[in-house]
Amino acid sequence: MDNTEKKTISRKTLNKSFHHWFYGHLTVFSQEHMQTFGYLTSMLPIVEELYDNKEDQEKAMKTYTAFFNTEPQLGTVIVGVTASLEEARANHGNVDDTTINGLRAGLMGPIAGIGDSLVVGTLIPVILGIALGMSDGGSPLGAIFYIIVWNLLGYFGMRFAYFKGYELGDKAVGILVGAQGKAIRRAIATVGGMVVGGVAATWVTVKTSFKLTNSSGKAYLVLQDKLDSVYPGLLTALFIVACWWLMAKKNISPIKVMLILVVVALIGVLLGFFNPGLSY
Amino acid sequence: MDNTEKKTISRKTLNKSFHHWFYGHLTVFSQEHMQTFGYLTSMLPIVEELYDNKEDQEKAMKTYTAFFNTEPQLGTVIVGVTASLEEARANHGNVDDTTINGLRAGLMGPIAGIGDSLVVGTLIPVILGIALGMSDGGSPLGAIFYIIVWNLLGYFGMRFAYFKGYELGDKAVGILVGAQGKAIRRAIATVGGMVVGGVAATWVTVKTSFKLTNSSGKAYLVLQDKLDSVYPGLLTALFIVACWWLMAKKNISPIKVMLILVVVALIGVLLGFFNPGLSY
Amino acid sequence: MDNTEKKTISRKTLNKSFHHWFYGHLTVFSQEHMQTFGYLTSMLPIVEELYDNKEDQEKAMKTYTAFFNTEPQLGTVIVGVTASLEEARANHGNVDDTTINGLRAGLMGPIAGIGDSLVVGTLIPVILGIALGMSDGGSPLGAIFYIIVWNLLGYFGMRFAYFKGYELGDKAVGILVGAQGKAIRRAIATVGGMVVGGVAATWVTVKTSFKLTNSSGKAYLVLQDKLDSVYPGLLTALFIVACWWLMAKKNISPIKVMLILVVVALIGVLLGFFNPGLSY
Amino acid sequence: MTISWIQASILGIFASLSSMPGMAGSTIGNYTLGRPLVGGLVCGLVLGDLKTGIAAGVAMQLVYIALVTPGGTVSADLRAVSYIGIPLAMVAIHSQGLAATSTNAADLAKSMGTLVGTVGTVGTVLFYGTATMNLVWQHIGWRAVEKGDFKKLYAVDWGYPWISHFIFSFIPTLLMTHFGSSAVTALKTALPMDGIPMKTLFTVGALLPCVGIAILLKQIVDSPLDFIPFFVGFTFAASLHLNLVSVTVVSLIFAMIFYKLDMAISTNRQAVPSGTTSTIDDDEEDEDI
Amino acid sequence: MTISWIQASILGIFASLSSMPGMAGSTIGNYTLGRPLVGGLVCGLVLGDLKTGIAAGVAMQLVYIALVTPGGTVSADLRAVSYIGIPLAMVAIHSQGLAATSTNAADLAKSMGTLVGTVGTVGTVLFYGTATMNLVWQHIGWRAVEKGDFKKLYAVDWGYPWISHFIFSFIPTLLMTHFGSSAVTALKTALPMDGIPMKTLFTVGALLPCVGIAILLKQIVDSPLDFIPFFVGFTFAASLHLNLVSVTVVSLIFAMIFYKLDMAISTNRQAVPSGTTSTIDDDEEDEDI
Amino acid sequence: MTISWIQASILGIFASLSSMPGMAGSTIGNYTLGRPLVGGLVCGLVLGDLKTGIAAGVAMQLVYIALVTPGGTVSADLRAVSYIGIPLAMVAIHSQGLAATSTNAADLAKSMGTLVGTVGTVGTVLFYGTATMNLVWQHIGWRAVEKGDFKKLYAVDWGYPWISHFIFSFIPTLLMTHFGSSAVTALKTALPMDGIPMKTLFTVGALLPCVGIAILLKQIVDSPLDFIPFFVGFTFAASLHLNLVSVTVVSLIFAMIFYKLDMAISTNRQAVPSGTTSTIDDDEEDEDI
Ligand SMILES: OC[C@H]1O[C@H](O)[C@@H](O)[C@@H](O)[C@@H]1O
Ligand SMILES: OC[C@H]1O[C@H](O)[C@@H](O)[C@@H](O)[C@@H]1O
Ligand SMILES: OC[C@H]1O[C@H](O)[C@@H](O)[C@@H](O)[C@@H]1O
Repeated sequence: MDNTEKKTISRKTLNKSFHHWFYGHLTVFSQEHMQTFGYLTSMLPIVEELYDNKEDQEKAMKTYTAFFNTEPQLGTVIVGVTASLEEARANHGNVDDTTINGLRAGLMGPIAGIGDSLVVGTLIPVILGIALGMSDGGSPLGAIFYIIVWNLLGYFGMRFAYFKGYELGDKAVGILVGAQGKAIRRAIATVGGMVVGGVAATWVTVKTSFKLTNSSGKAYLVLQDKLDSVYPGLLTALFIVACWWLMAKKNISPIKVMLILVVVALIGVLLGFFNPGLSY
Repeated sequence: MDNTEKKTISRKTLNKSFHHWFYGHLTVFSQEHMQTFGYLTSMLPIVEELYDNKEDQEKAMKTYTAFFNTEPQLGTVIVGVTASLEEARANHGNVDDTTINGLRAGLMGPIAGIGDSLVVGTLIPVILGIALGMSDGGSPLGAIFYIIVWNLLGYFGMRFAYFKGYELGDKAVGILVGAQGKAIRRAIATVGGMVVGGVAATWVTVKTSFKLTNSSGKAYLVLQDKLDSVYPGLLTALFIVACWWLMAKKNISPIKVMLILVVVALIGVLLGFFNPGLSY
Repeated sequence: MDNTEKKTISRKTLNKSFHHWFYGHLTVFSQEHMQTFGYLTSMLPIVEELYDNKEDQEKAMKTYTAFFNTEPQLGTVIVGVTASLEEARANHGNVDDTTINGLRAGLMGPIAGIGDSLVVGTLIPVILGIALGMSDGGSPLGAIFYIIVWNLLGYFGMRFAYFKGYELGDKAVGILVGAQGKAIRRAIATVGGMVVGGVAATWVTVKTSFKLTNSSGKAYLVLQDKLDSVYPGLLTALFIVACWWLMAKKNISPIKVMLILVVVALIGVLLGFFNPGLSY
Repeated sequence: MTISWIQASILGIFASLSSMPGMAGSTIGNYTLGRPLVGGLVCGLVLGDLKTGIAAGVAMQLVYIALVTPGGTVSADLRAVSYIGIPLAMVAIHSQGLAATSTNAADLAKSMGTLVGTVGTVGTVLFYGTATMNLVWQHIGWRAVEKGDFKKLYAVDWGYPWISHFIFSFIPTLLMTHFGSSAVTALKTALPMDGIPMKTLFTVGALLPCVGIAILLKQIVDSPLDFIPFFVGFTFAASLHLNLVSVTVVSLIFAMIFYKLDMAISTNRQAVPSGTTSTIDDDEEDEDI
Repeated sequence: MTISWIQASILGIFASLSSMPGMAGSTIGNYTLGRPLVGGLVCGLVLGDLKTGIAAGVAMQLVYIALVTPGGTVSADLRAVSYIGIPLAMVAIHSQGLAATSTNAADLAKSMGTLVGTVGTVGTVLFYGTATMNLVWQHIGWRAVEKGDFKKLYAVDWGYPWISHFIFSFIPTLLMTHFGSSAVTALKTALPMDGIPMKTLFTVGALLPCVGIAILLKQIVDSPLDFIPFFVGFTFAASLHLNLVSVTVVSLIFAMIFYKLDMAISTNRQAVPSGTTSTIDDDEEDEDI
Repeated sequence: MTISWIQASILGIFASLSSMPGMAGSTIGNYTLGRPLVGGLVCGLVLGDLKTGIAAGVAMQLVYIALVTPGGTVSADLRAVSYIGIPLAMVAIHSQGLAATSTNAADLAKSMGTLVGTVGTVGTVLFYGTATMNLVWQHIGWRAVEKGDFKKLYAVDWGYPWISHFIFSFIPTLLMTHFGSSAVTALKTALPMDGIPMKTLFTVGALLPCVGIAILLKQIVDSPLDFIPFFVGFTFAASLHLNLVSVTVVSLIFAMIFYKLDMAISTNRQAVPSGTTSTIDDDEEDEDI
């Protein structure tokens, strides 16, 4: 194999692989093999191009039957990296199953974490936050704005991740996992933290309707105003921290936390602490 | 002494010692022996428990007759530390007078500085600042809020400091005085500086009444507005920096600075620069 | 020469040199020898004092015929430094032409950059920005304020730079060019960047007049409002970045960029995107 | 307002496309069509009342603004929110004769969304149903892989799951939207707006986003120090009314600082000989994100 | 409004409890009962006019918001401010017939507080009196320590100082509040509000807090760079109207940055061989707080 | 309003003093007298209508707020803006009968300034004219240096350039301001305010400052990261309406952080043995300003 010409995956095939991933990463999701089949369909064109005989193809495809799951948008970089590793294996073979799967397994966790909080938890809420403002009053503008901006970012961002991953190969891994990667993650977490704080303050509103009124009906204590004069949004912040505490420190599942909120809401309504103040 | 059982101060005695400090640290204050007697009454239960014979007790108590003064709230940690050192001395005796008093003398200065600026100069003004807003218009709410919040923080904070000091012993010293301690102090000074700035801007207001009016009586130059358009609160800031400069750079005592302000106020009033604008 | 008394430039001569620079640095500017003659007139009194015989004077003056150009205010420090170097040369002579001119050439670039962005691009716009607010409505106050504040800062700042440069000699260079100098420049660039951002947002306003109106003439989409709800000043920011991009990345000269803006303005006006909305 | 079989079918198709896992890929599907804001646009177009659709979509989007589904843990499935909840909310708004963009309409929409999407757990049931049925197709897939019949993978990944969705997205959406309007009216009679149940429901609607934000926080916060950026961002928005883009811009300078700090510390650590001191280790702890 | 002997006695007891050094411990005493805001509450309850009491307390608290007494250096003793100044201010407000919460009432309160508490230096005289008399009890204490009679320490620390306070807190408060009302009225006639003395007094009242803040600054500021956080905080509050809690929250992220910076530098310094360069020393200088 | 020969001469002298290179030194000349704000004051005094002068000066100052001329690259020369543009603008405002401080007057002023100062490139022509003519005096200077006749340098630096300015500053200002008023009136007829050319001109006036800011940015921005402080400052001013002094104050704390960071990194680098790692090099890149 050493003497043969160096094999390279054609641009066309890379494109195909990318689009298979772009479209199919989650379509046949199950709790057992989340994105494995999406990965398989994405690698298939590459494997078919790199290996001529059926046997090699089967051996190669076998590699990608291992469980896979990550955040799909950012995770595209992993597919790109394995494309390049598969190419390397086809050429001189000192890349093996274990290497590729170790790398896949090692990256999918961190990238799921980064992607879920950065892409889904930060980027999308920010664009949505802007769009909501534009759709106030029933205008379709915000929705259209969101569709365009997000899909352009999503498509070209994933494309970039795929081809960057292919280009850099496992060097991409070094960047994502080394000291610089850690620093980058810290930077992103900082942006994420602040933006999530902004999202919370902008779009989440927990308010109490508790008031003390004097005999003539004038309110001399409006609790919500007092709380806001201590720290604007105090009640909202407290509820969020309480939910976080239940989930992170008491290991209570989100669903149970929601049920707790139902109970809290009921009690609050009965005590006159909460009152949405609605009527048909 | 090596073979005897290890002595430990009982929880009850520690509690007693803590409360003696909590209550009595300043009651018999004089300029000569500021908090020394508070310290003595605080160590007494511990000494009585650890040593059976009078002679040992007297020797131990002697240690704490050295001058002591620090910021009382944060300083509680020192009492806790010496409780633990006294225990160690009772057990194997390689802790001596000099060690304990060196540590007390070394810590009381920095902790006075940190405590005065952090607890008294930052924490209390912040709680007061909030409370003031709540008592605007003559409502008792703010005062009650302050009483509750400050005393809970004060009592449980001091308790925490005492028992943490007892637990860590001289390791607590390392934390407070080493590189990390320095970094912590820097962090606290940053918060302190910004909050003091906030307190100054929120609650201190120096205003000039100087105006130029045209023949028809309309003011065409309101100096205060012009100054605020340069930098909101400029005059207040200038007065504060001037006071700081007199005290820090010219070594003028606060009382003398106040007298200077009286003179400044008088001249300002005469020149029409200041005018509180009041009447019965 | 070793045995003679140490020569020092008299205070009077330094003052003369400083004022020659203060006044004459740019008066006979040409594109060929920008500030060279200003430098020569500034060094002349010093050279005349330090050297008695004509020949030495000529030799010394020769040094300063090399091209010179920097930001004049901050650049004063260089003149001060060379004054001190000239003095050193007059005393023991192990400072030579090459040293002095290397230093001049090495410093004039960075100091031009720092000075242009810090003094002309940051300090002056800030003072002007404040002054503009004070002159709103046709009051001469702002202009007078600017004249006084800027000239005091300019004159005494340059004086300070000159004498500091003279005092420190080439040590001043170390400060300006070493690791600390780099850190200082970074700090200044940070202030510069933020203030320029502030200047841009405060005093530059690009607005679109684009609207969609329904049949009854009510505007249901005011583009400018929508853009501002995305990010206040978005259009202004975009135009600035576009200009930066044309100049920095496409190497288009400012004049050409201005011409491009004329075209953009024309097209914008024709399309109804821009409309200054004026009439006699 | 009624929802015809044809309208209900179109909604069913969108539900299939936009679910988690959906037939349009997550970018276009769940993250675009699935967002209630876009769902409101679609429902508005399908039901012929754009304004009410958008208004209902905006209201519900607020509840699910920060929805993340880490590792397939779905706390609320958006197909039900967007393509069952929104249409029914629109019907309810119409049947109450409320103005599309009034606060009451928005609150009604939120409560419907809450009712259908979360409290009713319709969405999560549908999600687990779909995912479970996909096990069948994956089984077919494994057999194909074993046999080396790779081409079959395309059918497995792109084709068969439509069957799961026919059952768990299309049919439920079809039936619930078509027959839902009478249910909505019934609800009105059963639960008056000023009664305890509806008040509670509305209050829950306001509290629920806290869980979404808290889930996000769980990912970001490891040590108490990590709360600081969150609260700084919160303060910027709550006290200074900075909008989200502005918050993002300001956050960048802090991100840059922490990036450089981490780089400085890590370079530094390389320089320190192996026997590191305890100080460094202390520091390490709160450094991991 | 008059102040009866009984009312005056209660105020005297509170003055004893709340002074620096006071009989209630600094947490409950000086830092709680001594703060004019709380003093206003107490005086309001004792004199039977809560609203005026609180309003006067708020006004005076503003003047002493940042009062620290480092190392027993007392620039203004709060017992006199809170339990002599506030009651007399209340009397003055009443005798002038001013509305409790009007600006004029607040200004009058401040001027009274300034008059009694600081300019009159009543408070500081009382403070030094108490502390000096305590020397007597401490002397008794030392003798007991020498004799090993430790139990006596409790009497020294908790009992005898009441005598100092009877003389320097209780009696002055009793007399000054009881007889003060006529003095207050006399003052009114002697010094009209629009005369130079009162104008000056009021202006001094506004300027005095600058000294308090400056004392704090003295503790924080060592190098000119340390002014930066102060002015940033000032700007946040003055230009952006952030309240104090919000300023505190924002300050935390800077505190975190400087903490990490210092840790990075110190770890770094450990790594540098003993012959440190001048650069490091330069840096050191402005690093010490 | 007309401009007499005497008035025009005074303006001509100020033009000579305030140009880049001007006869008053850059501090007093270009950076003081040359700024349109000060120019407005001068023109107002000379033409006897201070208010209109200042108003026109403010308007034009806005356009040239961030003007820097790095390395003699003059994008707009202020002598023409301040001492030709402003007087003509004042004439125009008068001839239109506009109120001095109205928006229309300001816009008219800006458009005149744009017309005369930049679009007309009058100023830059004058600048290059002056600088080129100065070559003659410099030539004289070089000969004097060669001959050792150093005293002559004073004449070269301080005296002869007045000739350049007589030709390129005084004469043009004299003629253009004196004869300009009729031109201004003619302009009015030729180009109606609501026509495309004037609309474009006004729009250009609003866009031009972008170039000034961009020139500044070019000096500050080396890597994309350097945009961050700019946008943070922009956000503070645009979203929070902080004024420039406040922005400067806030920027100081970031400056301090970056200073300390750079010092930490550089000390650190000294500690690292010569064979630096790639990480450091990466970092280096975006560190250079
Ligand atoms: O957490 C990683 C990833 O897990 C699953 O694939 C889905 O829940 C995705 O939405 C998520 O991004
Ligand atoms: O400065 C430390 C300490 O000194 C004295 O004990 C008192 O003035 C206290 O209020 C202060 O906290
Ligand atoms: O750039 C340095 C310097 O160059 C020339 O001398 C002039 O354009 C000055 O305005 C500028 O400051």
